[in-house]
Amino acid sequence: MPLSLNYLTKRIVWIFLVIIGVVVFSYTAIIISPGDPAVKWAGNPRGPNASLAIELARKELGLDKPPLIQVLKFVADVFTGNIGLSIAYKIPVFEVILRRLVATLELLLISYLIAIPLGVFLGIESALHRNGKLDTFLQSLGTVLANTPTFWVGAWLFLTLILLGAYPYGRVDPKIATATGFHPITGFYLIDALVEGNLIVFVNILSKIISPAIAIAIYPIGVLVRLTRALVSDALLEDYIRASVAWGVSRSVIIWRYALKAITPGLVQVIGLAFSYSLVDAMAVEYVVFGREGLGSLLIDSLNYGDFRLAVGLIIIVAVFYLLVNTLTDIIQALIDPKVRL
Amino acid sequence: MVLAVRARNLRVGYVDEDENILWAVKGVSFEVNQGEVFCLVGESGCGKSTIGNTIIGILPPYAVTDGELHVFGKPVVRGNHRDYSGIRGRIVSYVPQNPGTSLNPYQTIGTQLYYVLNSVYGWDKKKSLEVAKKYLSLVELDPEETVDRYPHELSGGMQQRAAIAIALSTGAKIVVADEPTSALDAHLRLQLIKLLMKLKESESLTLVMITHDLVAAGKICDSVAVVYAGEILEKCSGSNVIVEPLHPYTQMLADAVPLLGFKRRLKSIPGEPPRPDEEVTGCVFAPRCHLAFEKCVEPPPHFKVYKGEVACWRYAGNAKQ
Amino acid sequence: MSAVISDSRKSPNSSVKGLYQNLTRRYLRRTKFKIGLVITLVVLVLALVSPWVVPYPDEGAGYVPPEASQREKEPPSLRFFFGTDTRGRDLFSRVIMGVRSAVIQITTVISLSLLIGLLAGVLAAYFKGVVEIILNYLVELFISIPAVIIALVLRLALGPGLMTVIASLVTTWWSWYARITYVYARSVMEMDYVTLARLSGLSPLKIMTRHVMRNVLTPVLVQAVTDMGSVLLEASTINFLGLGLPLNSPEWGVIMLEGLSVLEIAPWISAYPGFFLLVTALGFSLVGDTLREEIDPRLRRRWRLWF
Amino acid sequence: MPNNNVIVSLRDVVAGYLTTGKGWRSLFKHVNVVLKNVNLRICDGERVTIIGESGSGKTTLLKVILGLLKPVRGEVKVLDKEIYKLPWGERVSVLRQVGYVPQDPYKALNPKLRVKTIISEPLEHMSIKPREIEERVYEVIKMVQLSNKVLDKYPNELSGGMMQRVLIARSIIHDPEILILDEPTSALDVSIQAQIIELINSIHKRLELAILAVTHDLGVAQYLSDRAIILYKGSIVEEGYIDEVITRPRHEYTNLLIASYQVFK
Repeated sequence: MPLSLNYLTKRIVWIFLVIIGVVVFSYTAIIISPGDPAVKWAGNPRGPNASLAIELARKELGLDKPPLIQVLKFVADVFTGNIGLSIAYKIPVFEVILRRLVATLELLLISYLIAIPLGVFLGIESALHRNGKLDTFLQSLGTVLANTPTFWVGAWLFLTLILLGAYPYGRVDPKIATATGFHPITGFYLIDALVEGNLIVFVNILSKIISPAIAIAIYPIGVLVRLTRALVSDALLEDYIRASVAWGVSRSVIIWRYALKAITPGLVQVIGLAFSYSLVDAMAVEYVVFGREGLGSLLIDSLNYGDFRLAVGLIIIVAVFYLLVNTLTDIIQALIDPKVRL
Repeated sequence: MVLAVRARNLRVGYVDEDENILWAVKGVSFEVNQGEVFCLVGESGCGKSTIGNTIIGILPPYAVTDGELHVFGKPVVRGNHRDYSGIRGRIVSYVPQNPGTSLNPYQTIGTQLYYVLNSVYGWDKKKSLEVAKKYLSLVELDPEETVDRYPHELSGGMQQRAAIAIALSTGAKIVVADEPTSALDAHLRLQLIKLLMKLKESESLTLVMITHDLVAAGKICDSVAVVYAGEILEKCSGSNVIVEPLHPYTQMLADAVPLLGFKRRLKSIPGEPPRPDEEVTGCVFAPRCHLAFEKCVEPPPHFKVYKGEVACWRYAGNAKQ
Repeated sequence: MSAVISDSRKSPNSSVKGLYQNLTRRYLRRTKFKIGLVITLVVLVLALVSPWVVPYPDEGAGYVPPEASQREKEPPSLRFFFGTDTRGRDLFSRVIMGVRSAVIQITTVISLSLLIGLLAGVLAAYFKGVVEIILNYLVELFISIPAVIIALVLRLALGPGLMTVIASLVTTWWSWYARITYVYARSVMEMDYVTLARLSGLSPLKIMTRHVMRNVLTPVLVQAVTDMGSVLLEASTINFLGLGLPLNSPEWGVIMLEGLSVLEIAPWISAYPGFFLLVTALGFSLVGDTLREEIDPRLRRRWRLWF
Repeated sequence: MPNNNVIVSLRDVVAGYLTTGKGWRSLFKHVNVVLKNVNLRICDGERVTIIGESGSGKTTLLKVILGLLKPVRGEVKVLDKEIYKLPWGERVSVLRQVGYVPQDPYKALNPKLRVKTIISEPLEHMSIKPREIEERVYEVIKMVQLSNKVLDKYPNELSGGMMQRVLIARSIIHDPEILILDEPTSALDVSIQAQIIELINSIHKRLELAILAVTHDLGVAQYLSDRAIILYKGSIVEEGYIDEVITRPRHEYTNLLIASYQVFK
């Protein structure tokens, strides 16, 4: 499958345009929504130098200039990465977000490492015993899991950990971290711990990440069990499967070579969609329930401090995340399916 | 003369969601001798493909069977029990109707051949590739070129020939071809028929052809069975299915086919073939037959006539029972 | 997805009315549909009558009576079936009243998103060219911003309230339906009956309504029923994060948020609303699944592996 | 019998589709030419068939005649009006003189409409009183030998043959000058095929309209036309009376067509 230059350039230009659209959308959300934009942008400060902060915000937003210039200035600010300091954290908005994004991504990757193999395997087993007892059980389990609220399961897991006497808060136990001299570089604690060869901390981090990961994995497992079964059943109806059976190809080759490869493009597409959907689930569960530092904590801080800048930053970063995931799924799909020529 | 395929009152039906069975094949009996070109002719929906699929062994899972079917003496279908082990690929092989969708779009032709040969004979990649190249050149395809190509990179004609190469590579003795020419253009059709005939001789195959084209059947096949609404109305030799058709339906089919060169009045058959769910008593063709008389209310047996068999009461008199 | 689009050979029943005719004969035989239908009906009835059915209607709505302070966080008992919440209100009343706000949120979001999505999808598929590019751009833009994040911005700007939840959900869900409609409508445009209608001089509006919309409606509506579950889950996530309805309002997400702080001592406060949320979402998706199997003929075959 | 006023005329028509090239050429689009300077004239009351196999450009030619595909070069006239010079509104009023029966009946009938609505669609905006439309519908239904019961049915309740008849009824209800049929018999069985050929010829006699049928089957062409046009790879390689074309073919491709038909003789 040649990944033609043409597709890449078109895709990059398209992403660029969509990001501009996202930025313009968030800017208008500030301007149009009721209340003086400058006050909101300054995080409606009280106290002595409130008017000073509001004036600064007014200049930052360029409210005095004509609307078009305002928007262009804001877009330029976004692309140069400085839309002012976060009101809650007093450091540049994107810096705050990127450091937290890594924590949420780590959680998301772990939960999908659990969800994908489990979901796909159960889906295939369900398709192989189609309409048998196992199939009905797995499919109804899938439907239930796909409709279970993530934060509800998170709460139950959190409760059981508490009752078992564990201390499920945060990403790593500060006492153990300082004792063993653990200082993360990349932000992916698990990798940092491995790089430092610090096994005690690694185990501690793992024990803290497992329960939120399971809570988030519930949805993708449910979706994948049902989707894989549907895709496998469709694949087995294809003409070339009937022809291969007629030519004497063995059952295992047909299932684990032909059918599995045929369903991969469909699977990749849905996994991409679910992955982006789960980002929001992760944000809902990680801080409010498990108290882990991540995008979720930024959400709550932005709410409590009325930090518009952080909110806008979040919109942009999450939108970019979605676009990259979609592009990645398109490319993987094209790599697998020889017919697709990007 | 060993019988390649023998069917005794074979019935095949499909179960729909409300559990009632629609019988697509309502009891057919026929025999195919080894090395013969046997042809099932009939219009769409008459059940000829279902019979073909039953021989090959690719009936859909919601199918129900009855009666018997033997391949080289081995009972393949007995009542609703079907056992194709050792038959699929090794003994009976399949030339699909439209090649475009019958080749795995995600694997190259070479890999597909390897999987077939590996499953049937357990050969490794090297040996399979050798045999594959032999068969690809047999079907006039350049082996080096085709082996690493994906199906969608081949033209229609090349795809069909690749499918035939795969079908023959298992060394099957019986090849069932389901409308092999209908998806091709005129000149490709010509080449394909010649290729099939050549392979039949060189590989001493038994060929079971399924087609709706009465004229093609007459010309190519040694013996022909005319199928209508799930029953075989007539069995006769290929040469005189057009010239001297026995059953009124075959006669009308022959008249309805436009022949090049001379313009005769096209006689069309009134009405439509019965739908599978319609219960039919007596001769299935009676409602549309212009020669129907009072006897046709009962289902006619197969009368042996000097040139073949026919299920029509008009032959009751001079047929030997 | 396009396998469902109907050229006349494929669609099993030719009109939405046909769907109801065999409702009894084929559907009710399926346990999956029966469970889903029972849950959905109970939910709809409860949404209508909950204030009159519930033992403590005013507490359900959020009012904290003076005597409530003595009975805070009581376990479930005969007097309070689901126990009491952090402010001593009867949890059973609050959860049952929550059914109404759940149904309100789902119906408004789905109907608005469907309205915008159907129109945009059909227009884009019919007029092709620039309209098509603009729609694809807007769809990709709004699909990539999750409702929860928009809810944050709207919450900051508008403050808490139902409007925030509805607005943020509609901004993303309309683009989902626009995309599905666009895909179905595009395969309808390939059909000859559209070319024939254009050649007969029918106005674009008439072609869009009679040919395109009519064939697109059934699959999209069925998808909408299946999506009701996920819309409800997203809405309650927004409320659970405090971005939607104010505290004390009878909404499952809000109640679960309140119950979170006292999880160890009073787990039932978060347990019951979560369970109701699960069951309601499950009901809708069970019904949606059966409808979807009904209109996609390939899925109906009941069979086991055959080779 | 065919008087000399021309209904459809094409002069040096070149047509094709915009496609993107491979590799670096995919940055800009170019026209993939399908029809190479085609000249065609169909007179009133004449029966013409275009014989061509897949890839010969016969569908593109039909699209050009029906005003659906603007040719790159050349002039297309229907009833002496240059249709591609007219805006869509006027072009449609000209095309009202054309009856069109598409190839696949399953794709040409909207499954959500009853047969009655489908058939009466061409008359809808022709400011005709509903009672008159009703009358016209019954008239054409009788002409295509279908019972009135069919009018309330939905397309998926009809057989292949009946669907084709409904399409033919729809194409003649507005009394066109010419009836264009794309592969009228290819989706049908032999026995039904003969019925449709008979029907088309009877309509030709009764309404005295010109017939333009596109087919890949020489045999069908023999029964459906006086004049035949052989189309091969986008250009007309032979044209003439059907009997002459079959008995004394000039072009080598026509020989091949006849040979592959004869092989089964």
